[in-house]
Amino acid sequence: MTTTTYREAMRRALREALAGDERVFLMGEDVGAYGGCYAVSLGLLEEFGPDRVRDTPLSESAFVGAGIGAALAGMRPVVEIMTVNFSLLALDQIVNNAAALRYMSGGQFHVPLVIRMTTGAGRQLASQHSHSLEGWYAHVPGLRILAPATIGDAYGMLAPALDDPDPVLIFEHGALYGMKGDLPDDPDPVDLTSAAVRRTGDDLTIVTYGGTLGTALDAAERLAGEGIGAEVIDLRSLRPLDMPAVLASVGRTHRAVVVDEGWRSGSLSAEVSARITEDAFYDLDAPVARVCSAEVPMPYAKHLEDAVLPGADDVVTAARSLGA
Amino acid sequence: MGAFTMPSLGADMDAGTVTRWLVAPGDAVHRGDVVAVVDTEKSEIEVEVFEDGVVEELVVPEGVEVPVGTVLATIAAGRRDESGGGGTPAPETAAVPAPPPPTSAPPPPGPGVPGVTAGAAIGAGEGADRVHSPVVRRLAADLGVDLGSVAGTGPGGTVTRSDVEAAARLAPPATSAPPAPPAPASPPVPARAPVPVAPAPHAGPARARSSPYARRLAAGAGVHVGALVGSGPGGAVVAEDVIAALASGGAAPQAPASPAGPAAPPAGPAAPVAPAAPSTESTSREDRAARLRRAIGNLMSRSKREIPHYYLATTVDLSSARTWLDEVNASRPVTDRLVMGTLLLAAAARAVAAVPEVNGSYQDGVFTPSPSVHLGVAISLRTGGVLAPAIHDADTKSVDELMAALSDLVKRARGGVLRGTELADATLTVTNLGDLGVDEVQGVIFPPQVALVGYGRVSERPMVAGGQVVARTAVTVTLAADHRVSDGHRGGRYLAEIDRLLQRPEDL
Amino acid sequence: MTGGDGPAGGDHRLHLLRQMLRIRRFEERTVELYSATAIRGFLHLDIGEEACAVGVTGALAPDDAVVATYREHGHALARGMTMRAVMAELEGKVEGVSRGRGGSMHLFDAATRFYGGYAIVGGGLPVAVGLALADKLQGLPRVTACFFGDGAVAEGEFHESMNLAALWDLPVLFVCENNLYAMGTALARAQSEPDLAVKAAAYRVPSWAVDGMDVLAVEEAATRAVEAVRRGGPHFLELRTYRFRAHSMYDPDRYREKSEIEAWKERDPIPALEAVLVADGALDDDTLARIEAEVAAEVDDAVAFAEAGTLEPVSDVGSHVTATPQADGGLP
Amino acid sequence: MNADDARTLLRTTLHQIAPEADLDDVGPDETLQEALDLDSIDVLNLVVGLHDATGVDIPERDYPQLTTVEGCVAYLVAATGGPATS
Repeated sequence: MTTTTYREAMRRALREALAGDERVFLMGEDVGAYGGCYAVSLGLLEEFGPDRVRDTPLSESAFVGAGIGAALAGMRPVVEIMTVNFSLLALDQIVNNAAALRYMSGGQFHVPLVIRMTTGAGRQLASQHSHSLEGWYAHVPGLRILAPATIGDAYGMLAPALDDPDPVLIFEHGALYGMKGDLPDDPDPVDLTSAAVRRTGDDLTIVTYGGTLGTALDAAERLAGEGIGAEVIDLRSLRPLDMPAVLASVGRTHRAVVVDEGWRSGSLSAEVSARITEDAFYDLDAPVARVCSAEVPMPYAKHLEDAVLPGADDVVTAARSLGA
Repeated sequence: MGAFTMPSLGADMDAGTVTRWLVAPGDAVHRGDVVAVVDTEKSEIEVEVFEDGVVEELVVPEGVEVPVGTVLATIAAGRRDESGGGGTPAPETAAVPAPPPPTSAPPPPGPGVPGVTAGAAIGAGEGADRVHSPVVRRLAADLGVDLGSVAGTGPGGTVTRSDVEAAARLAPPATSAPPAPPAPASPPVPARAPVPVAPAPHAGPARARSSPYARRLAAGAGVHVGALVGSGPGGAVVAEDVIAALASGGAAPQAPASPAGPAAPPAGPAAPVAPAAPSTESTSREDRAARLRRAIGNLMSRSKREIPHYYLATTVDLSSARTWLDEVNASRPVTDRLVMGTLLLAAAARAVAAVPEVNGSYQDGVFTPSPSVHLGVAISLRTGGVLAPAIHDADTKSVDELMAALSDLVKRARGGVLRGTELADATLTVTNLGDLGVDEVQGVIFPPQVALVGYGRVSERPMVAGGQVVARTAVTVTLAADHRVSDGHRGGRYLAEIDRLLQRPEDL
Repeated sequence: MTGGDGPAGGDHRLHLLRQMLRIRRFEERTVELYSATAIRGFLHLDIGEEACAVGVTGALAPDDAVVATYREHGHALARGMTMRAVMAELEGKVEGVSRGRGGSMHLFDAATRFYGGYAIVGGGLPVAVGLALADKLQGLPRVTACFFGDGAVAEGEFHESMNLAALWDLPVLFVCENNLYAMGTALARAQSEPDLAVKAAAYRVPSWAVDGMDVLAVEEAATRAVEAVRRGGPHFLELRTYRFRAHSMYDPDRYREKSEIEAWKERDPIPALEAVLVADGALDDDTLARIEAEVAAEVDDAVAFAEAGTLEPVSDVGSHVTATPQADGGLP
Repeated sequence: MNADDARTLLRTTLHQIAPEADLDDVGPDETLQEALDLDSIDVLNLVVGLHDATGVDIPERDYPQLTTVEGCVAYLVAATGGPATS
């Protein structure tokens, strides 16, 4: 057992992947000499050289597309995009090519590509570096969308993602990189298909992922003080969704709050909420509640940013409103 | 001879107009020649011919719009005719079936109204199981309309809002309220808001908001949520309210024809068992026991009406069980002791493994076996009535766990604090009337379950063992089971399995 | 590859002629099938541009890769996909090269390393760069030929991809089939610098403009370019060509003068090559008639094959989204 | 514990098990189980309740002594050592 950070856990996973498989290479803006915008790849250039830790020009479409081409031809590229906002420049490659190639080739080709990017707010980066757009990607068949919320998942998701024969997008919440915690020396592999129950409870199910897991756990702790047992489910995979886990929990608790840092309209929380309503309607003893970010581009000022983001208070209030 | 037809130049082109013929009868044409200009919704486009030959007749004059595929001209003596090659789509005859214009195409099957589960059988016939959308159910409740009597005009015979509104105008339900105002002079157009729809025509309180889960529980127990006072958000009736009402006998029975959630067994045609509007003043003042009695009556009536019961009985020697139980209890403090009823429950639960068709639910014409055994235990309330809450996963519990569960359940059933799932999801029920001194039970199945196990009095009886008549401790076990799901042979096998299990109580 | 060079064989030019004829006759039949609704969706024809596909693919080795656009019937046939499988694809049959999932715009074939028709203009270029990157990283002496039109040169992906390929010295042959129109927009109305080879040269990529109506010139230029690419670094070929038909089937072609089209038809690559061969004594009427008859039979056979093909069961519509079916996949 | 204590204990214990039952309705020699409609679980809960209040471990073989009100009172008085020692 080692005490480490989310960032170092991710780096350890990258280092092991690069060391363990000649086909793996890391590519992106400033992943090499700079050490990664969030210092995730610090030191890897020195260790593995410029062919395998490859700095790219500022051309998201080209280097994401190049990752797709390299994956088609047998490599296992890991492409880093600085933030989810920048990934919009590569949307054509991700949605029109990576997600569709297997299907439109009738199964002849596949794209074993991993794309990592930072998502989320909380660092006063304002309206072009702070959004949570992973829910958009979760809309697209052909992609697997992951959101590691713990140090164990930060480390443990990369290897199975590289083993996946299809494109995998990993969304790392920017506020988590400095999070400290323990990582076993030989951690168990992560099952990419299943949600994780991070806390058990009988009165209420809180469904969340990524950066808001901590928010949900804080809220659950406070609810426990009021005698309300909240179960906290970390989705981990936003596509496919492990709805059986969510439905089983709601089947016991009869109440659900979905916490999502994305905007509420047309969001992942909307999808989770709709599916609960579709498949567990007659288990519900109250409407599904959602706690999301305010529908504004992210403001810069700290007090405004705090007000916009979902907080534990909001989750507690939502839980109480359900009569839990 | 070949036919030159109106070409399709795109999936969005359904028809076209020849604005100009570039050829005339007698002209020689070659494959690829442009022969006409066609006006489509998008623009004018030159169209070409696909064979060699001589234009025989221009069938469609300039300026007439025709559907794609319509023969525009006939062409004689094409070169391609001689080849007889396969695969050419140019037909020999002019009988190219012109696709009908899109307006005459039948409408695609409707996707169904929201709230109708895909694949649900929807029929308008009497006794058919119909699923209604939440909005329709709510409207029907508000207007006091019995959905079972409304003919649906929606997709697949579903009842629409208009149907409900029309029904409310035409036949207001009999109530103690003053009659609805006279209908407007205009005919009852199945209408929109301006038509003055009478306010909810019953005098009772407005229909209570209720959670889906509460409705499911209530429907399963034959209770009308409208008669309950809600304690949930916005005064909604939530599961706790239903459970509290059931435990205290404070729930009015549900009108038998009212539709309910999917957990509710199919409602039959309206039967004159209960008043149509149970949430009236008189109902709310009814004696609690009488109300619970009526709820049970409704449920049992439905059971006897719908389930073809068959009955089996066998007598089981409990000597080994009695000896084992005495030995165990002698060595235990009073708080850890077991009662014989626990062993009987354990045997009923475990025997399901051999005959799974006694455990599950029958709904919408389909038996769904349950992967778990949630054993309903019929508990009589001394104020009258009976509840059958479930011990979850009874087949995997040890005898001690069952004892604890049973003891807990009995206490809570009488104290009125049962959990919702306990009342809603039993998969097989056991009733033990032996404490009352009866010899055997011929039970009535709790729908949508498919079997009920009855235990009579545990007593000393003369039995034949080793050719001698001896006194043995014994019990008569009965099975009431649903003939739509199982038959006597399998039912008998189930009872034999209970017997076998009770001969080895230490293994239970 | 279908069809040899016949009795007059030995003359490689007859092979080129046959390939162009196969594409021309195949596409002419698709017009007919489209009009009769057997083929649907968008259908973009290569007629007039056959020399580009035939000349460039003729210069490639079997394990080189091809990335193409939505106007790729010619490239697919020239590269070696069977006419049967391409026609079946156009008719949406499971025997099609992409199981009927792709249609005219998305032909794929692993056997010939044909990485597909891309229907977003410019979208194939970054993929081609990545295929070449993988070859370079693995030390494989392979070339990726990437076809695109003049319209793609206006897209950011063209510039990003040229830059990346040049920067990393990747073995990509960029082939711009300049037919002068991006759908209905003339080149001069879309490009500040209409000489595309000059644009490409700005990335320090060796760039040549070639007569795209002359299959022999195209093949020669492509052969030299492929050799250079195999030695290292990308090259750019601008093939100056013309499509005789509209952009796609439902296109009134209002943006071009009839006279312009007729003028280009005078330079039709097929009669042009026939004339050269006849002048050399390499082709006579009988041989041409025989080739035409063989091609016609192949087209008939392909149509029969496609029409006898099977429709994939609707229940399988969710397969091949991902390797392992996701619960979200399939029919609603 | 004297007889009054025992009677009070029996009354309160029974009330927990069967709130609607009234001990006054039960004649001195009537069987509790029949008069109050107790099932075997109720009987066991009654024994457990008496045990919890007195600490007396009541073996099953003594159950027949508990079938009537008077039997219960006598048993409890005897088992707790009688009135004098309280």
